[in-house]
Amino acid sequence: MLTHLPILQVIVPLLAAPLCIFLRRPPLVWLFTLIVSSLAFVISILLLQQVMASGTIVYELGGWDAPWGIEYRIDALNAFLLLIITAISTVVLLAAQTSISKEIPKEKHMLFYTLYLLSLTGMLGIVATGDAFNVFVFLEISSLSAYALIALGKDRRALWASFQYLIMGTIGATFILIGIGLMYQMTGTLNMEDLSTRLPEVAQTRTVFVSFAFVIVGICLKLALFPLHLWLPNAYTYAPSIVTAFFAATATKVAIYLLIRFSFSVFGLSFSFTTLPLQILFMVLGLSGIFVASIAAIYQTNIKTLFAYSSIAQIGYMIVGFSVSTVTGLTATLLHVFNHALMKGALFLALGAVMYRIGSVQLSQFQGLGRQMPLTMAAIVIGGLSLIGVPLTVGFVSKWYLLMALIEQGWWPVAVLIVLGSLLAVVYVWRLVEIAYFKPQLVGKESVKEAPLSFLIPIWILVMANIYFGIDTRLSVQVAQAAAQSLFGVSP
Amino acid sequence: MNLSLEWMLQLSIILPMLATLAIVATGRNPNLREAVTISTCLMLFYCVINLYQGIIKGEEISVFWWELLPGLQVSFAIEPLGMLFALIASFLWLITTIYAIGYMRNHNEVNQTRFYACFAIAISAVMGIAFSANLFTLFIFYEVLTLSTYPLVTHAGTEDAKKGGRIYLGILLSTSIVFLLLAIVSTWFVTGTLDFKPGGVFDPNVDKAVASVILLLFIFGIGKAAIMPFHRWLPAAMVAPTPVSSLLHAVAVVKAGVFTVLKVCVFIFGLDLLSVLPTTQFLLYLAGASVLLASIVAIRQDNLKARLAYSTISQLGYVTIGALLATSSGVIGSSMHIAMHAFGKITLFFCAGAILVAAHKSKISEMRGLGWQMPITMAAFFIASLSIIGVPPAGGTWSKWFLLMGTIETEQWALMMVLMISSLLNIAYLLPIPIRAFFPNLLANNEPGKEQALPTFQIQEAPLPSLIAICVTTLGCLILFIYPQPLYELSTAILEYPGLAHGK
Amino acid sequence: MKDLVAVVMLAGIYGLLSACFFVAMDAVDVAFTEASVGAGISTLLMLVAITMTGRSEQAARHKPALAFVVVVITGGLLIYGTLDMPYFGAVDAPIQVHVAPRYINDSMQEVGVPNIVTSVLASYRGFDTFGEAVVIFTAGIGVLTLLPVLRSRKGDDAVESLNDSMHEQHLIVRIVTKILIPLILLFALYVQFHGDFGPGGGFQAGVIFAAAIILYAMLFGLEVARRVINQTFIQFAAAFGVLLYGSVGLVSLLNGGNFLDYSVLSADPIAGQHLGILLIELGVGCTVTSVMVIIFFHFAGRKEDKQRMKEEEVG
Amino acid sequence: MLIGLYNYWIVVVLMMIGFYIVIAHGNLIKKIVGLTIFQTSVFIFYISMAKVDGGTAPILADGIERYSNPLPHVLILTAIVVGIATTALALALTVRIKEAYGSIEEEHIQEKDNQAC
Repeated sequence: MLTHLPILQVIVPLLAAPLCIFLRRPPLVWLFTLIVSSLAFVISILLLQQVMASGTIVYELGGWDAPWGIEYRIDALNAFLLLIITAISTVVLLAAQTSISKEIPKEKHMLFYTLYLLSLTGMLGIVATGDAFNVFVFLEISSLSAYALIALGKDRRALWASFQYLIMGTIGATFILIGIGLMYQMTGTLNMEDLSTRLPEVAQTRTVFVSFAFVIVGICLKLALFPLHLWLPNAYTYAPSIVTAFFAATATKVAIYLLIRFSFSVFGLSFSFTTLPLQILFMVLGLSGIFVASIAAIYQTNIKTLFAYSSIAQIGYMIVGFSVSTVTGLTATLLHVFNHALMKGALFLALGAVMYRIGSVQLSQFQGLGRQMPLTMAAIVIGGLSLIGVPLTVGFVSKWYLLMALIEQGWWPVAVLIVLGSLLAVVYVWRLVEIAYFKPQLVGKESVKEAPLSFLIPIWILVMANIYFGIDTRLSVQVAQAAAQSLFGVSP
Repeated sequence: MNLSLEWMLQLSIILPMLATLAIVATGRNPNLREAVTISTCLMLFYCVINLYQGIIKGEEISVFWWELLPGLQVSFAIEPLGMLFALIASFLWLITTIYAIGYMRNHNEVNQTRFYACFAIAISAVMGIAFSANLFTLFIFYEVLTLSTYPLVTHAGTEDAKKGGRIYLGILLSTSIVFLLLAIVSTWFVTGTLDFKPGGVFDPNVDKAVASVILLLFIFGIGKAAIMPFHRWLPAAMVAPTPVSSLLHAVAVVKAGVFTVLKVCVFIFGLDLLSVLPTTQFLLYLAGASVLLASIVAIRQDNLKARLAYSTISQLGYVTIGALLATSSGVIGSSMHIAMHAFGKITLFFCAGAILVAAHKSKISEMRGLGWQMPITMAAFFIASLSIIGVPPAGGTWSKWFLLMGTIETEQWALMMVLMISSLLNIAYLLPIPIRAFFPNLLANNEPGKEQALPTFQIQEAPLPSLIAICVTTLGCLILFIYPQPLYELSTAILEYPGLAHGK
Repeated sequence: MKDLVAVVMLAGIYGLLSACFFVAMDAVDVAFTEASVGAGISTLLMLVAITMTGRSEQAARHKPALAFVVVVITGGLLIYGTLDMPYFGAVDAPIQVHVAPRYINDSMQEVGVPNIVTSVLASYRGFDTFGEAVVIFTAGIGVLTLLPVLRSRKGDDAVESLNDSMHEQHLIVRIVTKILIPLILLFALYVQFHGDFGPGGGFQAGVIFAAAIILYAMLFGLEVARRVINQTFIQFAAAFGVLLYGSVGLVSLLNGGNFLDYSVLSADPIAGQHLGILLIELGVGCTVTSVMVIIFFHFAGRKEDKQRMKEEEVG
Repeated sequence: MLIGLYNYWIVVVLMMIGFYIVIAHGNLIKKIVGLTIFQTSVFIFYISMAKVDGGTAPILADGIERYSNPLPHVLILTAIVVGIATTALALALTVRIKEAYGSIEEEHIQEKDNQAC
């Protein structure tokens, strides 16, 4: 069975989704989903071990060899992403039943879990596959389920946010489809590995240039890279808390993965970064994303929106690391992908707990919460510190690598801008901390209890991970470095 | 107890952390909570004393905890400068805790558990800074110190306190993240190591321009040293309760700042390199300006704590100057001044707090005649002022002496003038306070009829624990004048530390 | 154009025209699908949606300038990209010489199905088609969550009479339809199982099958149709289709092959391929039919439920 | 060259018409229609690149040597399904938006959101 791990990774949650329909009873479905997700997590761990031990795993679907059939190709990069996605999904699910009991009507619970699993499947499928068109199919699975999940939010604005996301997402997917079509037309193949060997022959044609542009723009729409980020804040704000926690920690990461995969593996480093002014372009977009989004975050009164903007800013960091296009830069990006998943998972889950107790995440509602929900608020503080990049949290590790990468290249001004950007994080995190700890509770507001254990356990698992991986960085750094090196063709 | 010195070293950092938990756990019972605090203080002080004796015997004590990233280690090692700092901090923590018990209870402060808990974390961070074996470890504890003292600054929870806290955190965190982190990353990048090494880690042939820029980044990045223009946080932080101001802003935080400056100058750059860098001169003048300007501003302050705060800024300038002079007497002067100023300033702050608790006064103009109401406090204030000014019979004399020697050795005449003038200014802003307090009419005789307004005084001193604390530190000031030997030995040992013999 | 019905009809015509174009381009399977989807189902769904959202556009918000610039840039880029493309119909274009020849030359030996599109769809790239089935399943679940059935406070009996009176007028149409529906169902089955040899397959058959049911529902009233086709059952059917597809893959996995490797399903690889393709086409057909029915029922049902609730409030 | 590529250009124009409708129009139904047109045009693009001069439909029969490329057909079959799935979901959302906001005009919806804030 071990040889089938790559496909099981995707198939297990996929087949579990329709089974949910048969189970019907919500607690049962929740348990089932949780088990399936943990199973996927175990599979991803095994995969990562295999990859680190013996290199890339190739799995031919239907028994047809590569350019004719579809193949799954798992290297360190994929395995790393698979691990992040399944881990976050499992931890977030721990809190799901409690959280949605207040946010989603009971008769929809079963459908919620089905969609959740489908969304998970979609993301895993995107990451695992080695076929360009297969990416599109699974992208749509994850997107369609995402639209439906976001629209489950209580507020009517969730519907509008979901619709906006749908339009932007579909345009993005269609752009990717056009790009893949052009690529296919010039090479006659859809397999990524095959593409990477055949593309250099035609690299100088205008068609390949345009196909690259379309794929990248399409991915950036999904990625919510500034200035294509407009759909994200609303979508994250009005979606049910669990959905926000899950997506904020994983969805944009998958898009980053695609960006890396297409520009490094498929088109190849020399094409992506020498033919086009991509380096400068992404650097500028990443930096402006950091600043615009962080400043926007400072002015938000809804905490979910605040952290949604912060997500856009954090994407900026990843893009800056990506644009450096060195092993260190890419390591920084991958580390930040991992670390940001931990931070945002913890933060949005904690907000979910606040939502569960108070029913709102407006800034003013946080008054005095530091005393009433000490554990939840402590989690938010630690998550926030990690976001700022304080030592001993994961945020510091990725920031350190990013700075190293920039200084290696001698890009001092950018390094300075990066640290200035993290100051903005101090501002928006501190607004929240001040209100939560140093403002007395609102008069006449009934007191609130600490969040239930079903919330606290997953939140603190993530918080502990934030600290643990900020101190013991061996695992994350080793894997990220291996992935980055394999993309650059350096043997580790 | 038969603990090895390595254990002692780790204990001195871990103990206060553990104490935090114990404090939170016993938060419901104030007596128990304070017993925990005091006993931790004692244990900590015991550890530090043991370590001191170890150092005197010439033992090498170092501990390695873990490696965060390849090459980035969290590890500790003791050298004389850190030992000096740790001694002062652990001793004064004990004293301050005693003082705080009196102060906090009499002042009916809220959230006392949070106060003691954060206090303990802060002291643990200070120990970490003092014993850190490399820049990276130092940076971690530096940030921990900043964050743990934030709740102390905003303790009162009022608008003012929050505003102060915002400035405090804003300046300290931003300088450390922007400048200090960059400086550390670039040091790492240029030299490939962050360890504190006697004589510095930079190659003697390093590009002077790069090293200069890194030095600038360091000096500005260490916002806790309160070099102008990054001094605003210090007056802002004075909204904190007095024990906080006294320990943290006269001892722990600001001293952590200048301590880091010294460490960086001696062990990262090395005195030889430092003296040839072009930016050193500029930074010297900046520190000099900081000394003078802060003194002038201090004269204009009516709030006692604000005046003391500006005085601190000016005194910190002395230490920075000493470090940047890059001579042995400069370094000796600086390290001694860390100690002398700590004792002097903490006494002054204790007095200010005592006045606030006992007489509910915080403005200098209101303190006329107070000397007869609180004779012990005001006497202590007087002695401590002498120490700050640097005249016998107080400890400050010695450190100022060495600093002046340093300026003369390097022929920095302008700086020598700065130090002299500043001492005069010290007299101008410190001495009038006790004088007014004891002789209310002496300075106010142009306002006839005012003396009638003064009520007849009854002796109403500060609470007993506070008073004890004041007496101990005042005595400290005096003893350090008569018997500065251990301090001097430690300070000179900094430069004799293995491999540093070539520093002039 | 303010009248949305006209807009939707035009879009449908566009779909139909493109289907004709696909025939001209030799893509018969695609034409079949586009005709049933682009011109059929999607137009139908849009019309149902319009009955609920209002027929005419209310205000014309136009920011043509910005949109125009974006569109011109994108279009210009694409035109620029076409300049280096192989010419239309070129025999030696990369896509004709690289991967495709194996499909054309060897699929008969390897899969044993004359319709190359079917063999590629179901076997070579069977996983894509699995993904496709999951996409449509996802859409079904999505519509279920978005448009849940609204429960009426009154009993169903009152509604029934209402429905009967509404539909009695269309007597001729009803009789014609009654004859037509079995034919349509038969045709759907033909398409389903003939996909190996001619154009057609699970998806097209599913759409046609669903069309028959939708036709029934339109003429005999939703309530009647809902009673004929149980809601829970149809959801199960949708899930069952995906599961069937997946279990074919799992069985091949257990038989020692890779996922979706039909050759190991039977002793003879070609027979195995045939069996596998048959089963997965069945799975796709099952899912597509049920999801289409679910989508239609929930759209139309939403409308009727709303109307009924309004009437109850008035009454 | 004109003869060789003109049909791609027409496809591009069609795509851009659809794309324009999506981004320029405020009515949600029109947006969805635009999206459909956009996607259908992409399908046309794929199908036209599969065409081979003198080829026939890719169904194996005796006596025929040249077939059109079947792979794009397969891809587009999948893409059509994805398209209808998206349309269905979008329409469902539109219906809900109409119920919640009473309008399907982007302008009105945003106005109402801003009022609520």
